[in-house]
Amino acid sequence: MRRLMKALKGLWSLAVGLRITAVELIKPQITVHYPRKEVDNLATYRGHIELVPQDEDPGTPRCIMCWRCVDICPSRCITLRMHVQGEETGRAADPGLRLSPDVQVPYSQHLAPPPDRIVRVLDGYRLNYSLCSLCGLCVQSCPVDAIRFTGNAYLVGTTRQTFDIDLLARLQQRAASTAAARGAARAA
Amino acid sequence: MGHDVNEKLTGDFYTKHFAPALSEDGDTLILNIGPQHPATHGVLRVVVELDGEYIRKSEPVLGYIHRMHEQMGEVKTYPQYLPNMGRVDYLHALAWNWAYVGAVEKLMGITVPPRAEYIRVITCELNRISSHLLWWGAYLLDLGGFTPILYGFADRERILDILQIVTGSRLTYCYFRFGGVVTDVTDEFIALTRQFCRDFTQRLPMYRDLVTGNMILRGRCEDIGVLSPEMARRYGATGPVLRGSGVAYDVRRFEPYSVYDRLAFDIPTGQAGDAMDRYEVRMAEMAQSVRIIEQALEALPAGDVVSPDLPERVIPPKGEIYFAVEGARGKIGVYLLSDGTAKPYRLKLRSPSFSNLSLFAELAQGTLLADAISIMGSLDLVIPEIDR
Amino acid sequence: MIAQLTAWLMHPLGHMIAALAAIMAFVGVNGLVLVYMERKVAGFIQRRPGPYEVGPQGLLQPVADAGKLISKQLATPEGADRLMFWAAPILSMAPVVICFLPIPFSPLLTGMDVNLGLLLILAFSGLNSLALCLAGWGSNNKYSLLGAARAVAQAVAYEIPLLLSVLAVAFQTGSLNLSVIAQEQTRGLLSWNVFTHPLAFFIFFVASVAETNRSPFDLPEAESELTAGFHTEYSGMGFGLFFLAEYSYMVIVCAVATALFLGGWDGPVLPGIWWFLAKVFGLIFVMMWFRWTFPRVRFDQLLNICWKWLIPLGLLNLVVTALMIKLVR
Amino acid sequence: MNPLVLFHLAALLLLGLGLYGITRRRSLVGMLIAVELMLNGAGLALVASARLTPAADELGQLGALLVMGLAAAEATLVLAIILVVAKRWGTSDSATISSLRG
Amino acid sequence: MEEMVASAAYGLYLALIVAGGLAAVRCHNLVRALIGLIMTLFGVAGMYFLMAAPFLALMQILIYVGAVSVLIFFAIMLTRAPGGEAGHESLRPRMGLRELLSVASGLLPAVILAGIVAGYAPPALPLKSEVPLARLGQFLTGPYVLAFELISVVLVVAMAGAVLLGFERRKGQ
Repeated sequence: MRRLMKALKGLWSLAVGLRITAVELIKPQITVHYPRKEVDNLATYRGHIELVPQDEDPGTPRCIMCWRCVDICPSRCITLRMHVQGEETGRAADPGLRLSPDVQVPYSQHLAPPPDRIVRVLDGYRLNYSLCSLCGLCVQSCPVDAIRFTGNAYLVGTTRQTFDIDLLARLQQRAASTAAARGAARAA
Repeated sequence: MGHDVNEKLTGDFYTKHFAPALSEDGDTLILNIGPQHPATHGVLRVVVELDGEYIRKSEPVLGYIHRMHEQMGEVKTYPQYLPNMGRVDYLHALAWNWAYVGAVEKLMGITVPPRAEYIRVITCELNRISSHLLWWGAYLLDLGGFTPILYGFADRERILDILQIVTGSRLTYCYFRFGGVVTDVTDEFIALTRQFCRDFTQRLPMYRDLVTGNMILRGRCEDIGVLSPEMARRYGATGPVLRGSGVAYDVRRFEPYSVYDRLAFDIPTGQAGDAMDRYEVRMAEMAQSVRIIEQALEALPAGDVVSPDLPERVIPPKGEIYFAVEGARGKIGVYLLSDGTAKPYRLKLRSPSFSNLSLFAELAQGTLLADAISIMGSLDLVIPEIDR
Repeated sequence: MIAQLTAWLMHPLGHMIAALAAIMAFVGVNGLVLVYMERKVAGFIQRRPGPYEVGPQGLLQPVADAGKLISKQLATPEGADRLMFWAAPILSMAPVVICFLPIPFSPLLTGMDVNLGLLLILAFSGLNSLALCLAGWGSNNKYSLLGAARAVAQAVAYEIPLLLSVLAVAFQTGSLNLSVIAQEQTRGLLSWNVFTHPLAFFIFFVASVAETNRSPFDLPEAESELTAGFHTEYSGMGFGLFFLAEYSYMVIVCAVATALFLGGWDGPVLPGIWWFLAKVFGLIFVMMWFRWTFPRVRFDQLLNICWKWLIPLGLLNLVVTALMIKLVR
Repeated sequence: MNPLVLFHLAALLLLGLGLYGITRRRSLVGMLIAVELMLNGAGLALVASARLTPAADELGQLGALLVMGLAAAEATLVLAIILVVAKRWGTSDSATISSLRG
Repeated sequence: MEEMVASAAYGLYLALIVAGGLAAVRCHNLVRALIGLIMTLFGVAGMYFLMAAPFLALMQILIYVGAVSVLIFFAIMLTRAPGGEAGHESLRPRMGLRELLSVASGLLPAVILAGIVAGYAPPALPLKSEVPLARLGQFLTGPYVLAFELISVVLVVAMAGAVLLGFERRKGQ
């Protein structure tokens, strides 16, 4: 008799389960159907990094070429090229490991480095996104807030080159296009 | 026309390991479960010797996704190692974050501002719920129930949304820093977390009705893989696996770190130590995590989220340190040996899944194949954590 | 011409050939419909849309799936017995057509009005377990072998309660002809056998879920234990045929359940065929609902349910039915 | 030709094949298969004799049915025996189990 | 027309029986032999159909194909010779004295009986109408009740015996 009761109770538990799935069956869907609709919470998403332009000049990055981002990056995905104004040849980033304790900076509390008397020019700033683990150490360690995250969640590509992003070119392109847009707006 | 499948074994070290048993009795079958198998949730391989469907002997084979996390700790500077911690156990990344950050803080004597401590508690517990929810769904998947994982994901997705607000990512968080956390929580975060806690408390009975009370699930879990407290101790099992056997050991209570000693929570335990007890413990733990989060939200003080007197460079003094936190799977320990340079001299990670997996061979002995799958599921293994 | 055609159709042989052709078409279309239905039911239960992209509301998804299956390479695993390996899916599919013959879709629409229709279905559906055996054995794969062993034990065990529950109804009607049994139940809702034999219906339905290897009794293909059980090694249409056979058997058992217990084509207003199909698809929906709700039982539990519950209950039901018939007469 | 003879010849064919198989097969399972062949021949002969001669029809049919029941019982028992034999001697080869020493 | 269809069907079934039977006794692979047996079973079932005994034909499929052959399949699966392959046996050496004896033992009774059958067969009656199932049932519970009960007893004993043997096997481990 006890076993019979137990079996009946078990059957009842199955019926309860069926009731729940039946209720869920008629509830509205909760998935976001991607190509037609996109999720709306990308504002806080942190995709790959980009360079921040100077306030007065949208075509020039804020970067002061202190190399901190290059040095802190755990996967060495940032490549920086620069030259000092007046010098003939540019200096490429040291291809070897730059993990000496003298140059690594954890994150700077936004302390500006000592003023530079020489003028440095940024020649190139590339991000190899396929190596990046989005840890955010570079953004934090930047003393002048020259790097920020993008909300770019939909980056796809078929070749590795797609993920080797020239951030400097990206910044200049964007500046040019906004300028053009502004010009067009003014003309209109 | 080779039908004697045993004879066809090419036989690597592990399968040959089983071969002597074959010669004395031709009735057994050696089966490789994995490295690619739906039930191992990752690249774990288990070699089992089957007598009919009964497991006579089994042995887990590790190393299929060894990524040298410990070695990487020795070639990277202290802050550079941070993103690794989100990838050892991707399901409870923040606990690993915490274990490593906490170890370095302890070694360097950095004090963490109280607001950061509370934020750590809130995010870590949210992460714990999301980890348990995923385990819940995956375990049901092991047992052949397809739908629960999607219900679990619906709730888990909300946690990921909430955690994305502060951490910016959805799975492999790299949020904790030496002396605090990266970003402060926003009002939106607090409101959403409160809302989630309320909703989730109401969702738990649905889980109970759909699955926990289900006769079929109880039949698959009860009296399966009974783990005695003595055996759990012998293998160094921790977390819900240990608590399911009735040992109320929780790092948050017995070696309190952060502000856990100021928060009230129960340590759910089981009695029999079977798969059902481990299951119930995890379900109860989710409710406890909600309780902790609610308290922490109430008590959240104002202030900095990163210690203001942080040294410019993270170079700990010579010395060694061990720091442990309670992860979703058990005790996560980080042992650091510093020689006073910018990189650790030695970094040892104690991962709970490794100890819990070592139970498997003994637990599975003599059980049915289906039970072994159930046992493996109830241990809640995260394979990358085993091969660190 | 038309007269000739009708005359040919009236001839039993012509009738049967026409019926076979119609059944083959039905089986094919039915496979597509059920694939779509299963995925939609799963989707809605899990609160997602299910197939959505191919065609309006994803209606062409099963066609795309079929196209994919057909165009795939048929790989034979190394060391497999080629003959058995490829005979198995065909052997699984072939009896399906015969099993459809005696099913009365409406008073007139029956492939072959045989006196022993029920026995015919039971006899030929038994071939399926043999096909699973061959598939498991011929694959030269341990998972397949385990799946085959499970399939056989399960099929043999659950055939008994299935027979017992069917016999109770056959006792009452005194016929094994499905049309006659369905005809008996057309005297109003209460004459449906499900009300006179609720226990038999329950046993029949549970046993048929097990016989068709559907969740929660889908042990032969338990993917979390045996990857895919007996059809682990099958690719392309080899797998497709097993798949089609599984869905066809679902229709067959549900149609038999409808004819035996749910009044067959009985229903108001609409023509009988629509009622019959509605009932069949209702039962199939319940099977799908089961699949997306329950976890899988363990093998010994599966056999315990059969030997300790269903068979004693079936025997009890049979004895009580026999007694009742004796008393009433 | 006389239909009765035709059916009987088919039955005899089965008997012959069964006898040939039982002497030629070495494994017990193979022998079981051969025995089933012979039993089938018997059933066929019974039914044919009953259906095509004035003999009682039911006799033949029920006789064949009983043969089938017998075959099922026999298969069950032989299966169990084969399992025991295979367990004890590690093979189902009839030659190796000729001794009764156990 | 009817006559022709019947002859063609007989030919088909006979071919099934012969091909299946040969496979059943000659295949090295036991599973293939089993498939041969199943073909034969189908052939015999077809002959029952031909003799207007559909009940028997269906029972033949239900019992033999659904139950007996599955049991045999189990036996094949469960008896694996150590070192050798399961479901595979080497037949006795070909064309030796034994082979000759085998053929003789198969042929001799068949030939003798065939002679008798062909020589002394009574003239075949035209096919009688199908026996209704109810009548078979009446016979089974009437004149043949003893046989019916006996076969049930045999079945029960066989099952009990099989279970006992199975238990003994477990104990032996």
